[in-house]
Amino acid sequence: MTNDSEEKQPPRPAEAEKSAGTPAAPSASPFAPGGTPSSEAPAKPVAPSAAAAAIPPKPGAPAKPPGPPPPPKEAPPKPAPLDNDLVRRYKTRFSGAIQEALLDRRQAILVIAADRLLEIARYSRDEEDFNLLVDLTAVDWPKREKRFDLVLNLYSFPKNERLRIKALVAENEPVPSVESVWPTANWLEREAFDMFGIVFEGHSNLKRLLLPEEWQGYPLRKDYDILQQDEAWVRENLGIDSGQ
Amino acid sequence: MNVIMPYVLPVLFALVIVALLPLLAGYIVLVERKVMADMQVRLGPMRVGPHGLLQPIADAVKLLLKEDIIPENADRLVFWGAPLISVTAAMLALAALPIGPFFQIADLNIGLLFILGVSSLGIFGIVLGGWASNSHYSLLGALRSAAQLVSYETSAGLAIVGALLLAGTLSTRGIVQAQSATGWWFIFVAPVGFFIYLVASIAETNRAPFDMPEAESELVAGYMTEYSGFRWALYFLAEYTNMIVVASIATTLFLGGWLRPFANTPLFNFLDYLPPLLMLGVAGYCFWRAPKQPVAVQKMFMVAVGLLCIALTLALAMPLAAPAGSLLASSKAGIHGAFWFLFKVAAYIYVFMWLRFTFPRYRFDQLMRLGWQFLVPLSIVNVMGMGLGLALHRQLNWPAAPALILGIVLTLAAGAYLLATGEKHEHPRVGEEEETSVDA
Amino acid sequence: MAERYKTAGTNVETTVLGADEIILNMGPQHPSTHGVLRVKLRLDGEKVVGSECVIGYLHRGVEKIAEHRNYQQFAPYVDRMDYVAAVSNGLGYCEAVEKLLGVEAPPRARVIRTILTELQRIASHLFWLGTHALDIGALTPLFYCLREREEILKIFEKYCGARLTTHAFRIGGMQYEAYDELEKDVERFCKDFDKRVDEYEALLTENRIWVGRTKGIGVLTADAAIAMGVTGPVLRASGVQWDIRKAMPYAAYDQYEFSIPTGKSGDTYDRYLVRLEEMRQSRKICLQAIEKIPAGPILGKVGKVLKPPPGEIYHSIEGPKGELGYYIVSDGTTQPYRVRIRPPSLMNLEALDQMIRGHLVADVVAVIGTLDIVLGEVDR
Amino acid sequence: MLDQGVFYFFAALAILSAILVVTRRNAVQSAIFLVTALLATAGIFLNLNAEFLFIVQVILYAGGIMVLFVFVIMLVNLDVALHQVQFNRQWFVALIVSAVLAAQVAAAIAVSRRTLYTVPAAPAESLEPNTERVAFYLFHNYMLPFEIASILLLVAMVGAVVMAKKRV
Repeated sequence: MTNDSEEKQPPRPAEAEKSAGTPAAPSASPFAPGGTPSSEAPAKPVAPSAAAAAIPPKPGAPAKPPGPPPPPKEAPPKPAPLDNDLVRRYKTRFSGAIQEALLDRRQAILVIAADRLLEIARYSRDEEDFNLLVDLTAVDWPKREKRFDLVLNLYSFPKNERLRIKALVAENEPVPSVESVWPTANWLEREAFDMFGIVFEGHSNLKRLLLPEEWQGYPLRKDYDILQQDEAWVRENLGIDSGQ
Repeated sequence: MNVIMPYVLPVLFALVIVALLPLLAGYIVLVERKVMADMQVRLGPMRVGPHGLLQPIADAVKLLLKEDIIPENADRLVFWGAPLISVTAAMLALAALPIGPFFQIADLNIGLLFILGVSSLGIFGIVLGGWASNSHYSLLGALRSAAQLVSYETSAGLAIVGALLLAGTLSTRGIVQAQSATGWWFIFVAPVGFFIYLVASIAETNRAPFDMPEAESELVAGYMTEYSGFRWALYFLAEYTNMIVVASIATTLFLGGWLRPFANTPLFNFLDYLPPLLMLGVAGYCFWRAPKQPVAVQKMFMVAVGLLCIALTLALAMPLAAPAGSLLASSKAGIHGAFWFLFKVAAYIYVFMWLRFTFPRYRFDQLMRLGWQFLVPLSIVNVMGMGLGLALHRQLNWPAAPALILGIVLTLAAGAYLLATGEKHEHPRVGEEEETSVDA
Repeated sequence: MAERYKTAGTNVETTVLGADEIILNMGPQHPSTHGVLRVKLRLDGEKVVGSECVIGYLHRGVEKIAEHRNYQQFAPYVDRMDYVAAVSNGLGYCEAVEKLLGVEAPPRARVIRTILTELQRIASHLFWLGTHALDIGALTPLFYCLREREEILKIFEKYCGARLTTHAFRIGGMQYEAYDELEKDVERFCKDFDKRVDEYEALLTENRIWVGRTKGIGVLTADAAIAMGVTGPVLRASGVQWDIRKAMPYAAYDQYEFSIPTGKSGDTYDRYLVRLEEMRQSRKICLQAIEKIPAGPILGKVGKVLKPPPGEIYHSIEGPKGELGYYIVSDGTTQPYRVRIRPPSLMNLEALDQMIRGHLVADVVAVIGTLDIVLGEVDR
Repeated sequence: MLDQGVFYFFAALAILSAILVVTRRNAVQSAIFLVTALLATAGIFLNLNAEFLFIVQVILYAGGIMVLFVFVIMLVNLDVALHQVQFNRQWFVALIVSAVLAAQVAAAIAVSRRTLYTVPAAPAESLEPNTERVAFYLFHNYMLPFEIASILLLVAMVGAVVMAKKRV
């Protein structure tokens, strides 16, 4: 796919991951057999935006630390700015809050301001039909000023498309909980709290999900070191200085 | 001397029963596991002894050697005594059962009531054991068990009444003699009663699909959760003894007790040769398989089992071969009667196992609903139907067949009606419950 | 007495009877919590008025491990999440990394992947059916199910040498060529399998007790299911006809014809029927796939050292339990910067509380069974 | 001889258990001894060849009613009851009542002394099965009282059900 991605990208709709089968369609007709290797073969243009791929990829989105130079293959996938109907709708509705719209490997990403997360979430569910919160998680970029990406993966049954909403969150900065919008966020936010220490405001029961209550630190942060905890345990229980 | 003499034989019988029962229970467990394995496309126990034949012994030794744990906050006295109550009650019930026309400890004129009453005392073992263990699972299991036993005893008792009306006596021996006199086993005369008793007896012995008290997927092991080792084994023994007891009651009441099938028809006398031939067949199989066993001990054991079967064959065949009128020939009724009785009990227990491996488990409220809303009304109707049939037959001199069939048909109609109305109320539970929970 | 019960590890708030609640602790060592799930039930009598799941007993920090392994090294770890359906886990991960790299597996590899994944779905559903039936008290279906599952595991074993944690796929395709009789084995399995499913149905579907135990139990409406993020057969049983294999086809699913079974009422019985039908559909896919396995290479052009360009990808597949998603962030090095796994079991389990309220303790067991959770995946 | 031995055994057992019932502080243990007392009484019935009475005693009292007793005792909060003031402060009243009762029994025995010992005991073997006798009297001679008692029990049962039901 590496070789043909360049020529295929322009006509392709901005929101990738699309297929003909709407969720309600009963056993859809067999798709064209193996001719096109890409999985989104019978894509239907919902929000065509020829401009999307025409714009040259911006090097280094702010979310990414400067990586090594891309491998010398032809045109590796890269995040690119995105501008289509969906993004425009979001932008008109939440003018200042949409900081960036990206297309990475044919997946739409909206970077938003964390303090307006709840509003945007509610709008996404009610007006844009993103009724399934597939996943909520975080990524830690310790060198950044706002170190966490809070990532919400949304899915819309009526439109059969995905959207990723990202909010940049600083350490100790409270984020509005989206539990009231998608109840499933209850555990997901607990897990994010458990693993990253992101505090969700308005969460009904914010406590650790997977780790024991008395756990110290937040394991999925990049600066977390199991040795600290291990040594503390060894000191306390075995009375010697180091276990490692 | 005269004071003691009448007690010698019963005490001897009692000793035999008490001594053999644990062994028997162990082998029922083995058979159960083998039957289960067969139904579930596996082999079952194969390691201890040839085809796992010594497994019960190994299990017994294991249980005896296990640590006997008494939970810290348990009521020690009650915890200690509860299994004993269970097992005593179960064994006591065997006293009135006629295993063949001669082998019976006591022929009480209230025989059947005695069995019912004494075996119902077994509840105490369960309830007290569950309470004394001081664990929620045990307590819930015990309460469920008690509620279940009390409920199903009602319908079991009423089901028995139907057959008692036919027999006109409570003496177990008298019941079998009544069946012998008419030539009809009561299962054919009172099929509905038999069906009710079958269901109720499964529930009473806490067997699947009614094994609520020990539903292992819900309550771990019910009232036995905290028991271990020998005490646990006692509960187990009580459970299997109870199985034997209910199977014996059913056999006595409905399946003609020690009577051979078609006992009154000389045409079928060849059936007398069936028991020895069956035993001979088993013996032959043992001898045939013996050389194929991998270990010398197992070979010897297999041969021993074969020899035992040969001995049984002889015991069963001798009365047949002996000249009429001799002492040996007169023992035929006793020996063959015992064979047929045990055979029927085994068949009944096999049905238990079969059901257990086929059906899922009832939920507790469903079980109670089945008991109180279906079985109890049906058994009451059954008693009335039987009474009607008998009244028509005995008072108005109708021929027996149409009178009894009329009674049965009416009972079945009532049963169908109960089923139909029960279906309607089957599923409203969730909505109802939510309503009340809002209230509370 | 209240004092006595406290010491026994459970907690009676006032008395046992009456309007007062008991806290009943189920698990983590309970025979039917499918591993190490612990549910704290608040009971009124035997009726559940609330519950709280305590999870994490099997947490191994898979996501953290991923950050210290390179892309290939991490692949075997995902097999250990949903250990009942390791092949599906592997497929999701490999495809996600392939997308991140911008490569695609060759057609032959994709067809074989489809076959193995569908077999894995059948195996997973079989295991579910067996244990679910066992929870409800039917002992025998378990062994029938394990018998068929064994056939599938034998195919896996013949293919890659492992039965459970197979690591069957590689990033970019597969490492091993299909063995010679793969088609024949799959065909033989499929030929018998239809009758076998009928056998399970004969044991359960019409059984009054089974129907009584499952109908109307643990009802999840479509809206509630979506709100709780429930996916997979549980969602479909609630009437939402959504299957990633159809909605966003991956591997070779776009080439095959199959239907998506859905339920109506979203109760335990519907979930049972949906999964049974899914097994039949998977069999259908397998039969179509073995008809024509394209020739060609099995491994795409990926280097020995994988250095995906910076960026991120979310890729999900329809696992046996629901949407199994991988969100991978690359910083351009050989090690993933962050791997987030979206475990379907976790979200499905989250709906448990809602589903068991107002039911009895016995139903809790049935509902846990019907959710088809694997704690290895819930806890990761 | 043997009969007498058995009688004294059961009588002693019954009295001992009865004493233990009122002296045990643990309600469950009291219940257990009450069961023992009832069973011992049943044993005396059996000794008198009143088999039907014996089994009714076992089924109804020991097997039925006492199970319910134990059931309820297990469910209520015993620890609270243990610390509550018991009724045994009224021992004086109890003493008077039992003295009166004892006097009554003594008087009854004294009055019927003559008849009590002159009626010869029927040989056990020649008695007809007393189940039939009981049935005959219940459904023949005492039909009306029996039915009245039945209806009374039915009313009590319905009342209990109505009272136990939370909402109608």
